[in-house]
Amino acid sequence: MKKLFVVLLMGALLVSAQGLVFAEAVGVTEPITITFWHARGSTVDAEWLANSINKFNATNTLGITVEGVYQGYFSDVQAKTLASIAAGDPPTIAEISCTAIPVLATQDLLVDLTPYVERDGFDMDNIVEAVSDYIYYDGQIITMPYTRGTAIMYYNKDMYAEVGLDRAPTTLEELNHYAKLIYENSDGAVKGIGYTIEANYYQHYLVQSLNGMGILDADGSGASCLEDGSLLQFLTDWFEWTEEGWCAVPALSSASSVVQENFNNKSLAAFVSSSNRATTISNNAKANGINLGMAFTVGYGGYSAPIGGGSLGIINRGNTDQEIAAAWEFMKFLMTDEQVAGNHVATGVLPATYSSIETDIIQECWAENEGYKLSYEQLDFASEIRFSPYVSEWSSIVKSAMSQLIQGRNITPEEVVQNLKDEAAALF
Amino acid sequence: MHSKYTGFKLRRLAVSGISFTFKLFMLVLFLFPFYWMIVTSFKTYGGSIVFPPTLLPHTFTLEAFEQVFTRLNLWNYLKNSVIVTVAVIVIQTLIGVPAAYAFSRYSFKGRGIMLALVMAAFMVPTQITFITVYIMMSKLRWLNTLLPQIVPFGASAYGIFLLRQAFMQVPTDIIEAARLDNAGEIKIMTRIMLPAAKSSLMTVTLFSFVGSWNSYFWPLVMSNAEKVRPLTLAIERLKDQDAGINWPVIMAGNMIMVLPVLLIFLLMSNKIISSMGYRGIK
Amino acid sequence: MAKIEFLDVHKSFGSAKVIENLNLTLEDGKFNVLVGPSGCGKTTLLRMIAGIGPATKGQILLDGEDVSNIPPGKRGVAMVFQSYAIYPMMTVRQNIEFGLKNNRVPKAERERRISEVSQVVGLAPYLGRKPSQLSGGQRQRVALARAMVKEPKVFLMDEPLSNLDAKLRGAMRSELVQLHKQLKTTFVYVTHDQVEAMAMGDCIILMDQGKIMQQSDPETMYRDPNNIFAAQFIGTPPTNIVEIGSENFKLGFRPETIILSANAGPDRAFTRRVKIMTREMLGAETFYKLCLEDGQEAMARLTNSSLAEGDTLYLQVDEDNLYFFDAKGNRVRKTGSQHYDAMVERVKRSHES
Amino acid sequence: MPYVMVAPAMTFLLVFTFYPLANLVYLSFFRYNLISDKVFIGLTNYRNLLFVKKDFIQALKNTALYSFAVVFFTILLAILFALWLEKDSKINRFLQKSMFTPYLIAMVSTAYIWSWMFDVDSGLLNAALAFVKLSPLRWLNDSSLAIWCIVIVSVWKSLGYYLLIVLASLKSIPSEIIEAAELDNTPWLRKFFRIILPMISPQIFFLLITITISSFKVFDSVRVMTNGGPGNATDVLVTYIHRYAFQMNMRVGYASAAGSLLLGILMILTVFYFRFAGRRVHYQ
Repeated sequence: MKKLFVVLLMGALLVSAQGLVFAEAVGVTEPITITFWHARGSTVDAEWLANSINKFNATNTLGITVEGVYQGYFSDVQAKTLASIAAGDPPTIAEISCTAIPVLATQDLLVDLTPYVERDGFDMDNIVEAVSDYIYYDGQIITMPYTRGTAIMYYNKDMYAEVGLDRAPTTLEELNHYAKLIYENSDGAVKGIGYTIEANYYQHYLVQSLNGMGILDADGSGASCLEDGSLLQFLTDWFEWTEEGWCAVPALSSASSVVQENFNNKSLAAFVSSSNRATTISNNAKANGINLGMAFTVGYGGYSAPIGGGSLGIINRGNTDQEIAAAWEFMKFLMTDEQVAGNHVATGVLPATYSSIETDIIQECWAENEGYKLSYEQLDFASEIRFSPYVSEWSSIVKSAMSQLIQGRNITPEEVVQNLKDEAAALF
Repeated sequence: MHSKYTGFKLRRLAVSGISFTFKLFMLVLFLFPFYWMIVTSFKTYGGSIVFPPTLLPHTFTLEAFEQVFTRLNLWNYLKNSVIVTVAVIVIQTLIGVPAAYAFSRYSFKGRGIMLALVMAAFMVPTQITFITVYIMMSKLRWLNTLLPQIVPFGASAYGIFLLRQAFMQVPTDIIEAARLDNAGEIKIMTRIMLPAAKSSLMTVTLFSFVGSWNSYFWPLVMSNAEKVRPLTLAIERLKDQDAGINWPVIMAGNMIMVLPVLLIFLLMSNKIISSMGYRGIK
Repeated sequence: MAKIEFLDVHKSFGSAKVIENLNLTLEDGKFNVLVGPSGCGKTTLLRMIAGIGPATKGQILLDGEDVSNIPPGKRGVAMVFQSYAIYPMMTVRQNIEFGLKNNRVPKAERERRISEVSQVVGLAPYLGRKPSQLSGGQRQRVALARAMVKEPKVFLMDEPLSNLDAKLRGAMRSELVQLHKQLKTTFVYVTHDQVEAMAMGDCIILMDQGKIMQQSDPETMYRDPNNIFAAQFIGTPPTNIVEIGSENFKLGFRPETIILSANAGPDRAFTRRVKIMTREMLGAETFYKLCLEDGQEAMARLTNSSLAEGDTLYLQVDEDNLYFFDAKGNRVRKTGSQHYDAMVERVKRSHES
Repeated sequence: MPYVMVAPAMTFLLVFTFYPLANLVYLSFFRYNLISDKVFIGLTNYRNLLFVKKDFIQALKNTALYSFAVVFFTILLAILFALWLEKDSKINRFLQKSMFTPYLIAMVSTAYIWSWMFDVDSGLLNAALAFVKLSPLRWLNDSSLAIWCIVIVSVWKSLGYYLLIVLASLKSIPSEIIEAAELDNTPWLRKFFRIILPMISPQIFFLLITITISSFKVFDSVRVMTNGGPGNATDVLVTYIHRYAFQMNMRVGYASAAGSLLLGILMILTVFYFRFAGRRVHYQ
C-alpha cells in the first residue's frame, strides 16, 4: 500500500513537471541575510537558539546573517510557512514538525539537499537511524533532524517510593496500579499520572501498543484503529481513568504548562512529556525540591514510545539559489557535533548524529544525568507516526475528538469513535 | 385615603438604599478585573499562584515588567500599533469626509446605489473577507509590511454613514449663506461642515482608534514577520510553552497595552461618553 | 370638582429658586388661566398640581386634602400638554382608553365614555388611526379627549393651543370655553398669550418671576390693574406709563382713553402737547406713536384715522381714566389713599408749569 | 465634483470589501490551498460542510447559541440598567463610565484577564467559590460551561456601550409622554412595555442587528480563552474558517465555502430583521 502511494505521488509530481527540476549546489558568493522560522519559544530553547545563531553569524566566513523569527507552536510555523509560500515570500529555512513535513514534501516545497550533501561530502550515515525517517522522501533528502524528541515519563521518585515502587513502572498496567495507590493514599489530593492531549504523539503510542500502528495506518491513508477496536478501548480506558480520579484531566489551554505546574506543586506524581523539555523540567523540579525521575514511557503490556519533534527544511519556492545555499551552510552548522551535542544538553532534544554522542559534552552530561541518556536509548523501541499528507489534519481531528471526550466529558467513547469514522470517510 | 400614601416616601427611601448597594456591587464587578490585572502584574510568580489569592501583592515587584521588556522588543510592537492606528485614522478621515459630504449635499446619478453599497459594506464583517484579502495581499507581497493592516481599512463604511448623518443635520441655509459669501467647497467642508459635525467626527475617530489599536484577528492573519506585528499579538509571545503560565508577566504585558487607552479615556471620558450617547439618538 | 390651594409653596431647580413662598387659591369650577411671560413659573405651578414636578417645600391642597405624597395618576387630575404628548404608537382609541384601562374601568363603561367623548370632540371617525395620520388640530383633540374621558376633578392645560395656526386657535378657544361650561369642572389653563387669557378665563392669575401679580376676573384685570406690570401686560398696545416731572409716582392710561385734539379742553385731568411720530392704520382703529414735549412717548389707539405724522396736537386724559402708581409700581387708588386728590392736583398743575 | 469626492471611498470599498466577497464565493467551488492549482469541484465543499463533517454544524450551533445568548442578555441588561441609571447623578455617571471602560479595551486583553480569573487552580472565581464554601468549577475546561464563560466576557465587555445607547434613546423620549403616562396612572410594567419600549424600539432594533452581526464575528475571545475547546465545544464559525484556511493544510476553498455560508446567514438574518422585526418597530 505504501509503495502504491509513493508511486501515485511520483506520478503526480512528474505530471506537474516542477518535480523534474534538479537544483544544483551553488556557493554563497556575497553577503546575504536569510530568515529562519522556528517554534522554539521556551526560555531555554530560545536562549540556546539565540546562541547558535549569534555564533553562526559571527563565525561564518561567507557573510551570511541568519535572522530567527519565532512563529509560535509547530502548527503556527506550518501554517505561516505554507501561507508565506503561497504569498511568494517564505522564510528560507524553517523548523518543521513531523506532521508538517509530508504536507510540504508532497507539494514539492522543500529543497532537495542531495546535491549539497554530495558536494560537501556530508555523511548521511552519521545520522541516528531512528530519527532519519523524515529525511528522505521520493529519493530526495529534504530535511535534517533538529529538534527531534521522544516522549518520556517524568515522575516523582519519592511519591512512587512511598507506595512501594522504587523503580519506574515497566508497563501501563503497573503505572496505573501505582498511580491509583498514590491517589488513594493522598485522599485524592495527588493525581497519579497526567497526559496532555497530543493525538499524534503520546496517545498515538498508547494506541500503537494495542494495534501496532497507532492512530494512522502504515500506508498513511486510513485509520484501522477505528475499526479494530483499539482506539475505542484506549478511549474507554482513558475516560475511565480520569473518571476514577487518579488520572488528571488535562487543562484546556497551556495544558503542558499546567501539568508541570501541578507536578511542581506536588499535586501530580507523574506525567508524560517530550524529551525536548527535559532541561526545563529538570530545572523546575530542582527548584521545587522534587526528586525527579525520568523513565521509558509505557504502553499496554510493555514499553512503547513515539518519536516526534521538528526538522530543518529549506523552502524551494520564493528563495534564490544564493539564499538556499546560505541556508544549507546554516543547516550544516547546526548539524556539527558541537551544535547537536550542545542542543541536546541545553534543552533535551535528541542527539541526531552518532558522532555527537561521542563528544565529551554528551558523555559528561549522560554520566551525570541518566535521563538524557535514557531518552536516546528509548529510540530502540520508539516509532514515528506514518509519513502521510493526512497526518496533520487527521491528528488535529483526533485531538479535537479526544478533547471533547476527556475535557468536555459530554460524549461517550463510542460516539467519539463513530464521529471519527465519519470524519475519516470525509478525509481519506 | 391619606394613610394609604404615607408609605410612599418610606418605600422610596428603602428602594434607593438597595439600589445604592447594588450600584456599588456593579462598580466592583466592572472595575475589579482591571484592579486584578494591575495587582497581578506587581506580584511574583509564586505570589500569583497562591491559593486563595491575595488582594495585594505579598512582595511588590517590578520583575514581571522587567521580563516583558527583556523577552520582547516591546518598542517594535508599540511602534507598529501606533503607526497602524494613526495611519488608519488619517486615511479614513481623508477619504471618508469628502464622501460623506458628497452623499449628504449632492444628488447625483448613482448616489442611491453607492449609498446602498456603503450600507452593505457596513454589514460585511472582515472575518469573512480575510481569506481573499489575504490572497490579494500575498500577491502584492505586502505581508511583510504594515500595509495589509492599514490599506484595507482606508474607507470605513460606518464612518461615512455616521458623518453623512451628521452633515445632513447642518441647515442648508448656512451652506447657502457661505456660498453667497463666495466660499469654495473645500472651505465649506472644513470651516462649516466639520465644526458642525465635531461630535460625530470624534465618535468616528474614537471608533477607528479603538478598532485599530485593539485589532487582533486581522494582524494575526495578515502578518508574516515579527517586525510588523502590533501589541495585541505580543502578549501571546509572553506565554512560555514549556514552563507554567506566568500570569504576572502576561498581566504586565496586558497593562502596557491597555494603559494608553485607559489614559485617553480618563482624560476625555466626559466627551467620549457624550459623543457615544449622541450616536444613539440619531 | 375641586378647589386648589397652594400654601407657602417653594420650588427650586438645583440652586435656581423659581417660586418662593407662594400662596394661591383656585376656586372650584372656574376656568382659571395662569398667564405671564415665559419663565414666570406658571407651567411650574401647573406641574405641581399634576404631581409631575413636585414642590420643593409647602403644601398643595386639592379639596382641602394635601396631595403632596399622592402619585400623579391618583390625584384625579387630567392634563393636556403643549406638545399634546399623545402616545405615538397607539391608535386614537388606544390613546383615549389607556388611562381608563390603567384605572380598571370596566369595558362597557370604557366603550360608553370613549364613544361619548369622541362624539364631543369630533374624533369618532378617526378612532382607528395612528397619531401620525392626524392633523395638528386632530391631535390636539386626541389630547383633549384623553383628558376628558377620565372625568377628572381638575383639568390642566399647558398652552394647548400654541401649536395651532391662528384660525384654528380661535375656533378651539371658544370650543374649550364651551366645554368648560358643559363640564363645570375646575380648569387650570396656562398661556403666555394675554388675549387668550382674557378671552377664556373666568379668573385670571397673572404671574411674573414666580409671584402672583394679580388674581381677578378679566374685566377687573383690564379695568382695574393692581400694578404697572398688570396694566402693561394686559391690553394692546400696553398701558402708557409716564413720569410727571420729579414726582415720586407714575401715571398710567390706556391708549384708547387718549383724546387728541387741536385745542386742549379745560377740564381734563391730564394734558400734554404732543407730536405724532408714526401712524399705523389697522382698519377700524389707528395706532399713533406720540412724542411728549419732555421726550416721553405714548401710544394712542383711536378710531380717527385722519391725523398725520408730524401733526402737533394736545393729548388729554380724563381723571377717571388715569391710573396712579407709587414708586414700586403698585397702584394708588382713590379709595384708601389720602394722597390721591393731591396727586390729581399735581398732575393737573404739571401742564401749566 | 461629487464623483471626485466619493471615488476614493467607493474604490476602497469595491477593492477591499466587494471584490473579496465575490472572490470568496467563487473560491468556494474549488479545491484550492493557495499553492496547488484550483480544481473545480462544484458543491462538494458545501456538501462536506453540511452533510459529511460534523464539526461545521457544531461550530454553527455554538455560534448560534453564543449569538442568541449575547444578544438576549446584552439587550435585556442594557435596558434594565438604563432604566435603573437613568437619573442624572454623580454615582450614576461614574457607574456608566466604569461600565463603559471595558468596551475600549482590546478583547485580547479582556480575554486574558478573564482567563486568569477563570483559572481552575489559582483563579479568583474559584477562590471566591471556596470562600463561600462552594466546590470549585472547571469554567473554561467544562464543555457545557465554557461557552457561557465566553458569553459572560462578551456581555461584560460591551454592556457599557450598549447601555449608553439605550440611555441616550431613553433621554430622547419626550418627557411629556412619560408624564402623560404617569397622569394616566400607568403601572410600572405597563408603562415600560406599552410606552417606553415602543418609543425606543428603533434603537433597540438597531442594537439587535449590530449585536447579532458582531456576535457572528466572534473570534478573539474564543481564540485566547479556549481556542475552540474543550473538544469543539466553543468552536465558532470564524475560528472554524480561520483554522481551515490557515491550518489544516490551508484548505482555502473549503474555508471559503464556510465563509460564504456565514455570509449567507448574516444576509438572511439582516433581511429577517428588516422584514419581520421591522414591522413591529415604531418609527415616529
